[in-house]
Amino acid sequence: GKKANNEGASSPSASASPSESAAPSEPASPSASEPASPSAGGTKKVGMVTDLGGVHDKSFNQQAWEALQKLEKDDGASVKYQESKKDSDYIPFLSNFVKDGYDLTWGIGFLFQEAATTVAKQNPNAKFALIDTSVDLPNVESVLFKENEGSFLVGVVAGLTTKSNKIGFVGGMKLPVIQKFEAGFKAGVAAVNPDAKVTVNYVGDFNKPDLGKLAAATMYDAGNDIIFIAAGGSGNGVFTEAKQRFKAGKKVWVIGVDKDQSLEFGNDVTLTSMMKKVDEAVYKVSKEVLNGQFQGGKTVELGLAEGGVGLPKDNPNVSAEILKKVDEYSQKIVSGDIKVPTAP
Amino acid sequence: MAMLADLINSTLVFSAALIFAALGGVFSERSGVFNIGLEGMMTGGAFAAAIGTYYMQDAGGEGASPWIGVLCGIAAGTLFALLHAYATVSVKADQTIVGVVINILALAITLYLVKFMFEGAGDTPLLDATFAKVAIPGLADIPFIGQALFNNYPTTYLAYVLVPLSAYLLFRTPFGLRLRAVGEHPGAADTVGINVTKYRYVGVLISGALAGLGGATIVLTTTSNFSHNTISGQGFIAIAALIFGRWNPYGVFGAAFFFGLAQALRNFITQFDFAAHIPNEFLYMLPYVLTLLVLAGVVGSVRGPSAAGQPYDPSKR
Amino acid sequence: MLLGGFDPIAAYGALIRKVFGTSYDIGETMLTITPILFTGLAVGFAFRAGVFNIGADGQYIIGMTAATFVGIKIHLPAFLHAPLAVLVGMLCGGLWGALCGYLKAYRGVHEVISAIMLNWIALYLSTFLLMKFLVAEGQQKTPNIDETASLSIGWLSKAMGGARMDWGIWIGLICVGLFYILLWRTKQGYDLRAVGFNADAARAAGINVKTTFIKTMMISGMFAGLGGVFSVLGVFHYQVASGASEGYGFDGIAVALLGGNHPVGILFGAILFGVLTYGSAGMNFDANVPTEIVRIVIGSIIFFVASHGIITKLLKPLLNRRAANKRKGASADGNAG
Amino acid sequence: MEQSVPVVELKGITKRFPGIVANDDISLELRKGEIHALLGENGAGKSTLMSILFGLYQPDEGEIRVNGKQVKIDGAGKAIELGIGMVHQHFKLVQPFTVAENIVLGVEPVRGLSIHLKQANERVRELSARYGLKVDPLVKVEDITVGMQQRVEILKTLYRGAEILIFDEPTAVLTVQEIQELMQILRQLAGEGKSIILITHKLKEIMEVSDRVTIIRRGKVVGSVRTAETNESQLAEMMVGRRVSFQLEKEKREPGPVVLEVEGLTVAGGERGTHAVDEVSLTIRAGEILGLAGVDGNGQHELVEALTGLRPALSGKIALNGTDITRLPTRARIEAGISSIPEDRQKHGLVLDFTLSENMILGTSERNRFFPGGFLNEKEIDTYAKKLVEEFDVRSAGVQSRARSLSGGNQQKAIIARELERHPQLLVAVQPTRGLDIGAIEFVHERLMQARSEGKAILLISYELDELYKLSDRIQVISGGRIMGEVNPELDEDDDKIGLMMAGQASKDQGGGAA
Ligand SMILES: Nc1ncnc2c1ncn2[C@@H]1O[C@H](COP(=O)(O)OP(=O)(O)OP(=O)(O)O)[C@@H](O)[C@H]1O
Ligand SMILES: Nc1ncnc2c1ncn2[C@@H]1O[C@H](COP(=O)(O)OP(=O)(O)OP(=O)(O)O)[C@@H](O)[C@H]1O
Ligand SMILES: [Mg+2]
Ligand SMILES: [Mg+2]
Repeated sequence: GKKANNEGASSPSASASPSESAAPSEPASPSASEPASPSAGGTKKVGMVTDLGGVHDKSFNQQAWEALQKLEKDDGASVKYQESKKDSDYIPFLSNFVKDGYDLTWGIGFLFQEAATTVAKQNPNAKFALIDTSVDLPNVESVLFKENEGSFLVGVVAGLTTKSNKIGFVGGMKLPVIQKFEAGFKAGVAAVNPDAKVTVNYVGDFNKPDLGKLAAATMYDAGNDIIFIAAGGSGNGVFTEAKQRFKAGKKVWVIGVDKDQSLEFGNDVTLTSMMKKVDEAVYKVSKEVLNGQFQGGKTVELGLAEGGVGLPKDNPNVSAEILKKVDEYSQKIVSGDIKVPTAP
Repeated sequence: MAMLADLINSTLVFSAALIFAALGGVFSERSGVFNIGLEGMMTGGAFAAAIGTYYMQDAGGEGASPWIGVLCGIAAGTLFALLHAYATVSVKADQTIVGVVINILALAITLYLVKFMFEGAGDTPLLDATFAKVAIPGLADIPFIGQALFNNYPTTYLAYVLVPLSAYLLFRTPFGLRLRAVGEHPGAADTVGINVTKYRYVGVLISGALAGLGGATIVLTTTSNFSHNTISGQGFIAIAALIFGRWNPYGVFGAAFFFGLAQALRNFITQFDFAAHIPNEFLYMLPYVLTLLVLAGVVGSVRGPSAAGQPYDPSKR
Repeated sequence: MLLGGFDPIAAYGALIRKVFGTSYDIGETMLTITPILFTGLAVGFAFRAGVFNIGADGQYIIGMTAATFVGIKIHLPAFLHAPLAVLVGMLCGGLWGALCGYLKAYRGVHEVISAIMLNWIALYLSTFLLMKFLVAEGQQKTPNIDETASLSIGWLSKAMGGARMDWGIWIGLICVGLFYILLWRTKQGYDLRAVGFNADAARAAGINVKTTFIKTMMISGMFAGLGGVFSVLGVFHYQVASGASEGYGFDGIAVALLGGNHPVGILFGAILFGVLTYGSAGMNFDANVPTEIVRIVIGSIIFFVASHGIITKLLKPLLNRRAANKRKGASADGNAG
Repeated sequence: MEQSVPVVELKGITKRFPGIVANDDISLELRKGEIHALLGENGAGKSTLMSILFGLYQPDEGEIRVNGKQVKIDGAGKAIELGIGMVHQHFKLVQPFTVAENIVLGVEPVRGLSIHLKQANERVRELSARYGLKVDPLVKVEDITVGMQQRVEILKTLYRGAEILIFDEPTAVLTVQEIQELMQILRQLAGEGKSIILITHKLKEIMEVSDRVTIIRRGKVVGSVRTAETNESQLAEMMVGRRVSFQLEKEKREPGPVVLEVEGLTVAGGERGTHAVDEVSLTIRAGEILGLAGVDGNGQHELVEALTGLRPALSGKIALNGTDITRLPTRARIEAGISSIPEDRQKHGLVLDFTLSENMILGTSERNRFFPGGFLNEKEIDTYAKKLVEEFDVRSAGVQSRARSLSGGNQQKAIIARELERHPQLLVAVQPTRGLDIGAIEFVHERLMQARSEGKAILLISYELDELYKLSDRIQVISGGRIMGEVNPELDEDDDKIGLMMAGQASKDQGGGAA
């Protein structure tokens, strides 16, 4: 049937999963079989609850989990996740970790706001951290990103790369978080190429590659040569369409999102990506907890200045010239000379 | 004009999977067995197609691998159909329940296997060896029509073939006559010596094969991998197309095309500036509202095969 | 389970512990049961009149959205506010169902198609309305409903170790009774069942088959709508503008069929479904069993319940003899003619 | 008829259904070229026995020999192979298929991979010409009359080259003419050396056409006699186990005031743009039975549906006791006093999955009595149902048993009980004795006469002239949706005039074929 997706979509690729789906079958997870033990003296335990996207969402849930795995490997912490399958799972799942004596529990995604507030109030001695949403309680640390700033930079790349002066933006759903991407991107394009026209298509679903593909086909057919996606699983369809056009000898570009998507989709069609470094944030905050430096009650906002968003290190498809421009604009944003809009 | 050709072209990509699955439904329901499980059979097909293609391309069979994938998809769909047929035909279980069960099982089993095979990953790796669009020499050069109809995926061409073939099978051959007789009046078929059980099995198995093909089509032309959301509702839309198309292959083609067109249209509209003033949700609703309006306004009531939904029990009068 | 390489004893132990371990878990299990109980009742009720309501999903969403609107936009004292929100949500869910019934009765649109279409339309309509009228700039969910519209039961939550308790499950139980009374104890129910069994005969007996379809779908939609209502008023207190539904309508089909479209059966179906679903989180957390396994188990259970023929087939000779003995003396002389 | 080898021998056939022994040690011989009648009450086990011979059921005990060889008939396919054909009591035709498609189903002529439709049509035409079974191979079965469907069934068996033919109540739904034709055909078939088993409740037919009769009562053979050596009343007695009166007292009485008045009623639904009911006018008075004769498919269904409110009138007027009811819905007409006994009792008369009790209040006009305040009063309903069941001798395992479990005769009695108990002004009875055995028919006829005596107006539609003559005060003939004329059953006992009226139109109507 239709898929459950009452989710925050606090990230572009917030691919929601159906209630029937996605759960960890991670026999490899070493913590799994260990009995619950209070962490007083021994190993520290860090848990995370995903939103409906699940831990393999190729987006922030996955990034967060990768960060925790690194924490396990590098710092010897014991880590574990649980995947939500519906909105009402957030509270019991957060509670599971609290009851199991975890030192820190992550809630990944916009929609954890209510749940985290409730559980954090019920358990003032437990520690929580959140991605993409903020809760003002002494035992909660919140991490937000300035997606509009990173999107501005890829907008610059697109504006300077386009030959047809037609650029597309494919969003998952028309939600404020995704509109932050759109706004930043449009501003970036306009800054370097006022003649270029950005066509916007929200496909209405983070989970429908077929709709993404159809949207991409329509845009490319209409002469757009670059598409920036912020559409979760639907974005796969955009990549598929682009790759097939590439194979048929037509040059079109996609700008990826969240991670360096060229790693997955290759360099044939991936122009660059708008990265959102959830992994770094999760690692950093978790590490602080291990070291006893938890900053409860604080909300950090990660933008270009903090290195929370930006382009990948390597951009083989972007010319040095353009990259130089990107740097210039980056500095202007960091310095505050340019204020990037958050809504289109 | 070129725009229109592009529009039709995209529509056909989108519709192909629907056509296959709905055609499958035609065979099953014409034989007297409801198939709410099309969604699940598509899921099974999509999964197997992804896996088959993946291992084939790993083994170096780049060129042939999507076709291997197609075959795997068909096989997987058929396998789920076998379960359906056994329960509904042999054991005479409620056809709707079994369909719902197939949907639940297919998704759970495939996801479980994906995680099992790819160390906990939520989806299969991306495939390199998917189908590419092929222009049919000669035909593709016809102005307008060429771009609209003959510059598409092999699966789309397969749909062109399967629709008339199905119609031929159903309406021109002894097989079709018997299959339809079994779906309309199994008692009548039985008394002229037609094996009702056999024909129902065949009907359901064909539906599974075609639904599996539909699932494979989505993977190999659209998503390039399998994940939990590869099939998300297409099976149900196929059921709608099946009814809309009045259990007739050509009707099904028309219905699936209509639905694809409505989807393509909504994307098409976003190319124009006025689209910015239409709330997005209204665009999303467009295909569904259009379908409903057409059904309510034009099509009127439809009647399916009389015996569909009822297990055949010769001793029951 | 064994096939999957998991220790079934540990897994089921974890499941049981999870569901019945603490009062908190019992409470949360009840919460899991609630929505599928409502959609199960919705589907089952319509089935009784011969209508396949595959649209409980959409009716659920519409009910939820309507309740959210009343909860946020209208301000009233608690004794009026919550009931009004419930009523409006229920009615809107019902009307959405009735629309499907109307299309079937008067426009000849097959209910399965119209319901599938209406599910999507409900989803997008709801998103549109929420985004346009309720959701603040930069947000994706609505503000909370007024405290006066809340149907959470605070003291019970405390008693249940902080589990979210609300009126939903209790109203659900009342609906189980209502379902029974409506169908088997009232005039309307009589008409409805007559239509479900034999619409031709019902028509010949002067029952208005068309309005019966509409009434049936109205009531069915009301059940589904209530599910949505309690998810807002009882559990979340806000609604999220989302791109897909929770799929409760489809689980409702399974629950209804599992329960043989009988209210008590549906109740047990929902409990089984809910226990397995909530418990699967426990299996997952404690015994590391993937939740897919639980879906496979649920599917298999329904399969075997539906295919009791498999068992009958094996026991046929025995059963036949017993049936013959039982019926001996009964003067039923078959259905000649 | 000289003694020849039996083509079929049934020996000691026993078949049990849960709770009932349908066939109890039945033995029977069918000789070559013979027409062998099988007689028995409803539920005696005739159809069951034939289903066993045709391979649809397996006997629990006993053996079957065909042409002297013991055989195991494990399916219809096997029966067909052995040259057995069966025309079933309930037709086994695929409605949306054409006549030819139905006939060739399972043994289709092919050209390449396709069905050779032309050849199929040709063969059907040939066969139909040879046996005088007139059918149009190209029309759909759902568009033809019951009589024609019967011919299709017969052609189906002949097409398969059957040498042994089983006819299960073939005449229950036929008109006089059609029955005459069928008898003719049976004789022709027997003359060609085919062996025939004929099941019928009509003793006249047995006497007319059969060579031998076997009588079954409660699953057992009670006797087998040569037709030439018996008579109707002896047969009836053997069958029922008591004397049956064929005479019905029709007391003379003056009809009362007009109850039903139909004026220029026109109803849509005919083939090719014609009207199914065309400017029909008729009146029925209190205490009067108006018989409506006619070949099936000449507008009777539509007329009844228009009277009961199931089908709208295009024009014209229907008045009940002087009140115009033309636009009223069914419900209101029931309230106004119209009851009806539908032709298809299982489709329109009963909800088979309801209990007998529930069925007894179907369409009741006393809703407030059974549903006080909208709630169902089970006790009241059961009491009511029990009373009716007793009064009308409806045999069942109790009022809580499902209608489905009743025999056809008892189902019919239940409907009659319900409809008469409503004390209607007008009773519309369509084929009220279709498929019933003599005992049951006797009962129904008595009840109808009693209703008449109580001053009810009755419209009786039947395809059986005997029945019409026996019961009606006046008989009108309908053909092509028009009333052709009227006969007085008292004065005018000759079938010819009425036959002409039925056929005069019918010859114009390609479908009827009763010329
Ligand atoms: N006696 C009856 N038998 C069958 N159906 C009926 C009967 N009376 C009403 N109905 C049907 O029942 C449904 C409910 O009708 P409604 O609620 O208006 O009845 P009502 O006016 O309450 O009945 P009453 O007049 O007996 O109180 C309608 O479909 C109507 O056609
Ligand atoms: N499939 C069945 N299951 C249970 N009982 C059956 C079945 N078929 C027939 N019977 C019962 O067996 C008995 C004989 O039925 P059968 O149909 O042979 O009677 P019949 O002589 O043909 O009657 P009629 O004149 O009404 O056609 C009846 O009591 C009937 O109810
Ligand atoms: Mg019988
Ligand atoms: Mg019989």
